[in-house]
Amino acid sequence: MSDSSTLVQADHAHEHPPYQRHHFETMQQQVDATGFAMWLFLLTEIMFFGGMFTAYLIYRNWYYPAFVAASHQLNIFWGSLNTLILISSSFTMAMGVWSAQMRKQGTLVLCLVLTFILGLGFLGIKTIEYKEKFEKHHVPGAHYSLNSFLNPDSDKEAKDAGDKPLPLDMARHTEIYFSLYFAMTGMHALHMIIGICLLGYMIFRARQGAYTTGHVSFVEYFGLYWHFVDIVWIFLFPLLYLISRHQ
Amino acid sequence: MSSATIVSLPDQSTARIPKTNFITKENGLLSWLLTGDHKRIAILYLISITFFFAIGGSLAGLIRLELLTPQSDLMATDTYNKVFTMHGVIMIFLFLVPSVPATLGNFLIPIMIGAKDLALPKVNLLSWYLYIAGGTLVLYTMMTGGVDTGWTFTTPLSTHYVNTNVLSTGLAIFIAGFSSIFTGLNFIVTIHKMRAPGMTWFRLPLFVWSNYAASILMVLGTPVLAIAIVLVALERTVGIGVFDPTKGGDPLLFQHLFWFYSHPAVYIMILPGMGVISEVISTFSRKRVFGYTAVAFSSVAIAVFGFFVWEHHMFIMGVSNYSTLVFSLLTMLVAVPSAIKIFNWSFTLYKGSITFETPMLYAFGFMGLFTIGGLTGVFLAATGTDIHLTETYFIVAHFHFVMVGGMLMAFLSGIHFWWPKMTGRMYPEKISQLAAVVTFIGFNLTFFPQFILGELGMPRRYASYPEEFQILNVFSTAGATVLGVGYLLPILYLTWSLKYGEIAGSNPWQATGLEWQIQSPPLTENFAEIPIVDHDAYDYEWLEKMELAKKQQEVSSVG
Amino acid sequence: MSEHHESHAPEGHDDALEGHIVSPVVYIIIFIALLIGTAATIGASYLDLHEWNPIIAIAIAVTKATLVVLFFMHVKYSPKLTKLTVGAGLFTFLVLIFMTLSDYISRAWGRW
Amino acid sequence: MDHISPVLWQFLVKWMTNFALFPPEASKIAPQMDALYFFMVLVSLVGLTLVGLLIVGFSILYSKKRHPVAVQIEGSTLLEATWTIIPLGLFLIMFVWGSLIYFRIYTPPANAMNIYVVGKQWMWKAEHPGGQHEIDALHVPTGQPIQLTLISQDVFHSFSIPAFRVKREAIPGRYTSVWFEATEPGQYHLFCTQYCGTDHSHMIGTITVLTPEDYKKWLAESTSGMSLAQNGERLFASLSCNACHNGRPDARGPSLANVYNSKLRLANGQETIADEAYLRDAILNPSEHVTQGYAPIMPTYQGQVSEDGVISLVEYIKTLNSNYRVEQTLNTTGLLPESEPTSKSPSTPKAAPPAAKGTVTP
Ligand code: HEA
Ligand code: HEA
Ligand code: HEC
Ligand code: CUA
Ligand SMILES: [Cu+2]
Repeated sequence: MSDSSTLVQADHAHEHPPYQRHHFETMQQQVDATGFAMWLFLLTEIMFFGGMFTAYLIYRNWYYPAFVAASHQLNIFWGSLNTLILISSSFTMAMGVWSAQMRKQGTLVLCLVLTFILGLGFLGIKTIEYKEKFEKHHVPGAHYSLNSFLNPDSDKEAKDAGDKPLPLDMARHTEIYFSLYFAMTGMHALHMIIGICLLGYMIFRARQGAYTTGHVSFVEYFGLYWHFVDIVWIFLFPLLYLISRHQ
Repeated sequence: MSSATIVSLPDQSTARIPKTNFITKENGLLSWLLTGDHKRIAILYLISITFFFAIGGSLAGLIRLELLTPQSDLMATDTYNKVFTMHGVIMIFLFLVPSVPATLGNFLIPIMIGAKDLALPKVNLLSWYLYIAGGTLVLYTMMTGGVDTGWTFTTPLSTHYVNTNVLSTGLAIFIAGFSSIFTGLNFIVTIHKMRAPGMTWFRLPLFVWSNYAASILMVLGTPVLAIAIVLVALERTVGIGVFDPTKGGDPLLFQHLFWFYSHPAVYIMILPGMGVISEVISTFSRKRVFGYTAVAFSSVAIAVFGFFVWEHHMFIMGVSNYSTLVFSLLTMLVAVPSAIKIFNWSFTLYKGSITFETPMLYAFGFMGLFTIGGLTGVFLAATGTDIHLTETYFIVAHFHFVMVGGMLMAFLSGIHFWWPKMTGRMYPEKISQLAAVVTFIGFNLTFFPQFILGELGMPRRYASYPEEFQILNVFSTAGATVLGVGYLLPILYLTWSLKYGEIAGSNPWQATGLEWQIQSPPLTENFAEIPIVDHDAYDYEWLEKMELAKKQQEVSSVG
Repeated sequence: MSEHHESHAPEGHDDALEGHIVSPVVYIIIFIALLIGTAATIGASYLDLHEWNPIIAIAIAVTKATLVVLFFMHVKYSPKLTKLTVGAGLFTFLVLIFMTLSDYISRAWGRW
Repeated sequence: MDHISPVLWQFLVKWMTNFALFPPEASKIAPQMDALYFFMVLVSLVGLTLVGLLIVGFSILYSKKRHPVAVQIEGSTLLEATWTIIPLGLFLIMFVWGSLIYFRIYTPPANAMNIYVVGKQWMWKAEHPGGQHEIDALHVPTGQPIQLTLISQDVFHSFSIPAFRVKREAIPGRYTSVWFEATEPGQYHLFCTQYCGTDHSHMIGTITVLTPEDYKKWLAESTSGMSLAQNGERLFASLSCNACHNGRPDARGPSLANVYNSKLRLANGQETIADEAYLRDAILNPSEHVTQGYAPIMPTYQGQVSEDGVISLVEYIKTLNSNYRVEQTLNTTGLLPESEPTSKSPSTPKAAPPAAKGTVTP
């Protein structure tokens, strides 16, 4: 009757590597499972940002002139530089995963450090940009100022972009633009900060050789996260900075 | 050799609870608080959600007391508003959403698919801690004055026109939301990756299927609620204007985002319960579930279509008339898989060999009450009748029928059904049957009159109401009292049975699931050796063969 | 752009554990493609293409994102399940956006 | 019996005398709505009975006592198809029927008399075209389609009249509308059904349905002297709207004569009907939809006119339509005892034809 028994002995003789958790039958299973879990987590991230993208789409259609004028307040140079930085960091991260897979500890550490520095650079530039908004009272809330949009001539960015004054009611809607700007880039920056903290930890562990013995999952999953954050920015950049530069 | 029961217990004079099991494995509070064992986490969840159910239920009691008389005499209107808000928030986010998945699902899914644990035990524990953090924040909110926006947090009311603790409640829901995301994520990974050899998708018990479907909703829906809450919080603290009509924002956008989660959430709340019903009906009629594939796929269909219908909560709120056509139609479509399930369960009884133990009674209660609740949902899904019925007690009745009459019944059914597995002891049968009947009667007395109230036009969320509605409200309050007793009873006798219940043995119901083939309570690692599955779910013939072959040899003692 | 299998990793079992190893050459090519894409978006936004402006911007962004997903995130070399997962996420994301828009777009209907 | 329990006794008496399953049917749409409702109740009862019979019947027939050994059955495609298709069909009927009623309720007929309703925490203010104001009350005549144009000053409210089977949310920042035609004189409940804060349950009132004669009498008694349009005219001058909108050829703004319900082409190429909602928006957010051929110079009046003021202005602009004034006179003072052809045919649950003049609120 052994063929119909539930509890047939499974072959269970092989050795477990130290990083295999007890409830997994094989290392393969563990890697498959955790990798899949990481992807599912990224799904929740997509939906999390999805809510804000929906809002953005609606208001951009409603208040197009306000969105154009407000986007002219963003600095293309900083924005492009940041895009460059983030893409590079994605590249170094990908190389990091590769080095871990190839068990090259030195390269791995180097790649992680580069990613770390690029991430910090991104945040630094973001801070500069935020500071500028703060000084010009473009942070939504009680101190929000419409000056740049009502009198573009008094404002360097607006003047350079050749903006015409917006009527008061349209100018008011620039606040919605900046709300979305801060909400979206803020959430993005938050993800960067979390990522950088994790990177710090990983550099520490990588130097101890933790990821170059064949168990690359952590680096790989972190890479997925980092690339995801990069993708979000790939969309944020044209949507927020480049709404319409020709006007 | 027919008797009225299928229960077969070991000889009580010799039977013992197995010495080593997941409960006795380690001792001390810390061993529980730091556990990675899905079964222990399930128990932790069970205790915590019962606690919050008691709070939510007590608040329901207050609501019903206040509504005994037309005037708002027991409490001031704003107190009443806080009471029903907290009732809704606690019952939904802290009780019903985690009810079946986090307790029974947590306990059973790994065992049912032949795994030693969920794929991510630490994440599972993290879920529980997040849940507790969320719950603590809700308690904190209650202690510091509560919140009075209704559980739907409609903007701009919640952002600009109340000065109660919207932020702490929002944070609580945000955190509890992540708890639910992680549970769902864990289930999906586990079901995909941890199935025992031979456990193909179409051999999975339907309980696993329905939890799988619910998990999809948790993972994909909940983040949208999270971002909606973040935006509300920013609106309140900074005044960003995204939902503020005076700044050009659209308050309806909030509702789109909120219901994008909260409609799928109602299916998060019902699907796992449907899974319980499949197991129970099959076991107590000794039959394979009629049309297994249809029932399995209908769960997935509900989950997928559940994402397309959220606007039916906003039909009269100023959305485009034309888009209501789409959403109303899709709502009608999503109702069909539920009908399929009900009929498939009914026909599972056909030519079965039916017994009427407590889980089965609750399951019957579920089928009747959910049918009523679901069909009245269709009243609301038809845009024309929704105009009259929306925002009245008709809705209140609708959702209590599906949530309390449906899911809570299913939860109780499941708790009774798997109680012997979880604790190793039987619950007392007679009194629990009584409790099931009391619950059923009390439930109908409480909520049926509310349909009539709603049709008569009594608005929901009213602390006071016109005289002529009093009589039906009195019925409802009387019913709630009966219902309260019906819920108190299980809490009492189940606790009692922990010590004095009969020893259950590994398979008191002669059920086919893998969980019944191991000892009760199970070992920490569930299976001494991972089973190899060679039969479909609900294969009673296989079970008979097994029994014959093994005669008195307990499967669990193999390990 | 050859799929370059390094033979350094141990054979069989463990090979799969470390995932598919993509050659740095591929990474560099993708990196350059991304840079070109970025330049293209910036450039395009200075041209007056009327309603095509946003469409082009989005199209480029989608292309860049696809490259990242396929190569940096290894989806091209991943099992079906991963592809399905990505697809499911994208699908729900689109449901959220377009079903919501279905309300906004048709609000003005009947008022022409 | 009294002495056993007076409370219980009282209660029973009350129950027997007040027992009702449905609110009164006091509008034209009510019987139509109820027809659908009864249909649904019927289907539900049939469905429920079916499920009940199956459960009870099988429980009796196949209880373990009677039927000790179960017969394993896989399923039956035919049966399953049946119980997929029949409910689907029934649900689709409900969908179509329900949508017809929905569109009927939210598509006011051309000849409807417009009453403005402003909701705020926690009261309803109704403004009749003749300038009569009411708080938490609404007087309407029978036999005349009434369109309510609703707006809220703060949060969502919902204007619900169960006896008419109509309900519409009043939302901040945008007009919504609903219409009904009362049939039975009497007093009915008015509820705010959307939860709106502390005194939500006190935001209630009375709808008084009068015969046309009584309504005329009531209008005369409660007149405040100035109609909405007159008030609007005054505002139009005092806000110096006429600096630009004066109809002169060199005027900076378009002439507003006949603008109501006309088709406007906007600068962004879209076309729109200038209904009440549009007029309101044109005053508060002029630069969101600039009329073709004009510069976006009109200042916003947001914060400068109250919601009532906007209503008056809108009503005034409406009277600038040459034929509108005539109609309005007919509607309010003439009060035709016979209803117009559009609102006849009470039993066909069909959406009214797309009203040329009415508002389809988005
Ligand atoms: C567990 C929770 C749960 C479940 C499962 C459902 C299930 C359904 N709900 Fe419900 N609903 C809620 C919880 C739930 N709902 C809550 C909490 C609210 C209020 C939120 C708030 O505002 O606070 C709500 C509100 C709500 C509304 C909004 C009302 C309004 O605000 O105006 C609508 C409208 O369409 C609706 C519809 C439906 C439908 C069509 C189903 C369907 O899925 C039901 C399908 C089931 C059946 C149809 C029964 C089985 C059928 C048969 C046995 C066939 C019978 C035979 C024949 C027809 C021949 N629900
Ligand atoms: C899972 C969800 C759930 C559950 C189980 C319940 C259970 C109950 N609900 Fe609830 N209800 C909601 C979800 C739920 N409700 C929601 C979402 C709302 C909308 C909120 C809003 O509008 O924002 C609502 C609103 C709501 C209203 C409408 C309020 C209003 O609109 O003004 C009413 C009125 O009767 C009501 C009554 C009840 C009753 C009598 C029960 C009974 O079933 C409860 C019975 C239970 C008990 C009586 C407790 C049992 C006793 C114990 C566990 C013993 C322990 C107790 C102590 C030691 C003190 N509920
Ligand atoms: C500075 C000049 C100016 C003033 C003052 C002004 N308007 Fe206008 N108005 C315009 C112009 C120009 C347009 C057309 C462009 C547009 O739609 O914005 C317009 C459009 C409108 C429209 C839309 C009709 C259409 O054909 O597009 C309405 C309604 C309107 N105005 C009402 C008012 C009211 C009411 C006031 C006073 C409270 C007022 N306006 C004050 C200049 C003015
Ligand atoms: Cu106004 Cu409720
Ligand atoms: Cu719903």
